[in-house]
Amino acid sequence: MQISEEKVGSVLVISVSGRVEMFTSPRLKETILSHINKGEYHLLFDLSELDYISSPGLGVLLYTAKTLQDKKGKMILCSLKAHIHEVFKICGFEKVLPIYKTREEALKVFK
Amino acid sequence: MQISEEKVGSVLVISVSGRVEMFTSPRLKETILSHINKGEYHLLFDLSELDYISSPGLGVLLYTAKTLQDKKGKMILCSLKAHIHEVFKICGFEKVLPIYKTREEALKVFK
Amino acid sequence: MSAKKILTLKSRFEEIKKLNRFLKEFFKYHSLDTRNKLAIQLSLEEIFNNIVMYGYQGEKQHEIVFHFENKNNVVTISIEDDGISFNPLTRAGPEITTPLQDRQVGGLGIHLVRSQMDHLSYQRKNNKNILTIKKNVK
Amino acid sequence: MSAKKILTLKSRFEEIKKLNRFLKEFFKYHSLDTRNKLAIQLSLEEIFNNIVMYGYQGEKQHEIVFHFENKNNVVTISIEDDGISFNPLTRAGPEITTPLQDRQVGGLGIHLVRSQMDHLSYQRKNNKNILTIKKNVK
Ligand SMILES: Nc1ncnc2c1ncn2[C@@H]1O[C@H](COP(=O)(O)OP(=O)(O)O)[C@@H](O)[C@H]1O
Ligand SMILES: Nc1ncnc2c1ncn2[C@@H]1O[C@H](COP(=O)(O)OP(=O)(O)O)[C@@H](O)[C@H]1O
Repeated sequence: MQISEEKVGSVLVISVSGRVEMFTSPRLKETILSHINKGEYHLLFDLSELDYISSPGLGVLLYTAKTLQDKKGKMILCSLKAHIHEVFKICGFEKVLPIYKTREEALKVFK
Repeated sequence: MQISEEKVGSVLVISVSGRVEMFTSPRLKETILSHINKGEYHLLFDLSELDYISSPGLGVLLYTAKTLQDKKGKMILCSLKAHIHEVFKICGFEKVLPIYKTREEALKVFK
Repeated sequence: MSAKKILTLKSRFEEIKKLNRFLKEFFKYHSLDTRNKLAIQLSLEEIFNNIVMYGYQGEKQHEIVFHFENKNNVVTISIEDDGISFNPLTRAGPEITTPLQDRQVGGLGIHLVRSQMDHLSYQRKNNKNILTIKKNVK
Repeated sequence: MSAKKILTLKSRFEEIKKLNRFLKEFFKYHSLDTRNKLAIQLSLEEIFNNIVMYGYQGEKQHEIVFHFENKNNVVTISIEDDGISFNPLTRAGPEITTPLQDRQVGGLGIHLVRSQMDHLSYQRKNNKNILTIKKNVK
């Protein structure tokens, strides 16, 4: 798993690539929470390079979404590979997390 | 939490005293499982000196009961203080774990 | 007799020790009996551990504030945290009547709180969970 | 084409690495596509982690045995463990349609397995849980 961040206007774009599972998801959680604790409440997750995610990783995303909802922030996902999108659908994430095809479309939503 | 063991015929009597909570329950679990792994499938828990138990400790007892049921063993509790008995009732343990007033009565059941 | 006390803990499991020391004093001062002591202590431990585990998912620097009051033989405790929103009153209870074979290990914490307290209320206010529990100690 | 393989892991989370190495070979040999690979790998990870976590509650010296077979474009995997009895087929699914506010974090593992596999069966035999999962990989 690699994580990289980039600020685009008021939005923090977090790109997560590789594999998010039991051993890597704690680092993802810490990274995300440290941004939220610094006041970043507009998060866009660019998942174009995400190859694999299992339930600990899904838990981190759900927890992040809940935390940001509490803080009246916004969280959006974009650019999911088809097989990852499938997993998100199975978990009912589409109902609670907006998912966009491209980074451009997603960024517009924060405007 | 103190744990002490005593063999009475084919029965291993495990006396647990003091407080069983998040920090002490892992030690209780390890002790119990090491006995089961050595082939002790008839366990009597003497809880006459048990003052306090919270959900991690209740989890250990339930897990032990399940393990012994799988192995066709037997697990019985005895001599609970009234306020501890209350907690066990609330958790529905009476339905899955035989509870006896005295050690003598309980030992008879293994015969 | 009325008495108000406040206790603030960090979101770490070890802090339960401070809670226990505090309760020891509180119980002594108000001369509560064994049954009430156990009910209150157990409920607070379950609530606290859940907040640390699920509410903060291991984040250790948050604060959890307990307000204690004993008035007309009712102990009222409110617990405030800024973890993710969680209303324990809306949860379904665990399956406590299932046979052992099919019974899940765990899921007892909130049930223990609800069963042992005489009254619970919850609100989300200023980004905080505020859970108030009451125990009749007459 | 048919091929049978057996993999045995200890009941420790780290052993997942061996499973992943094994699967890499297996997937390559049978040239499965991305979708099927993910479905199988994810299901096995969820099942394995659950066995270690709940079935053995941290006991590390037990063995979990995986039997793999690929026959007529159906991958069949059976997973055997001697942890506490647990039949994942009888569990209610998680609440995946609840609003975010009330949604629980977690509880997705078994649901992921059931949704991604084409067939599941369970039996308890000789003190063992035997879970068999099938995936149509045509
Ligand atoms: N403070 C909290 N914040 C978020 N979720 C919580 C909180 N407390 C409890 N929960 C949720 O409620 C569930 C049930 O809690 P509990 O009854 O204590 O049993 P257990 O912790 O064994 O699951 C937990 O698994 C968790 O999903
Ligand atoms: N192998 C197992 N042995 C015993 N209990 C299990 C096993 N696998 C799963 N469980 C039970 O089923 C529940 C749901 O599992 P799962 O869907 O993976 O979600 P989660 O692990 O997040 O709770 C677990 O909380 C546990 O109580």
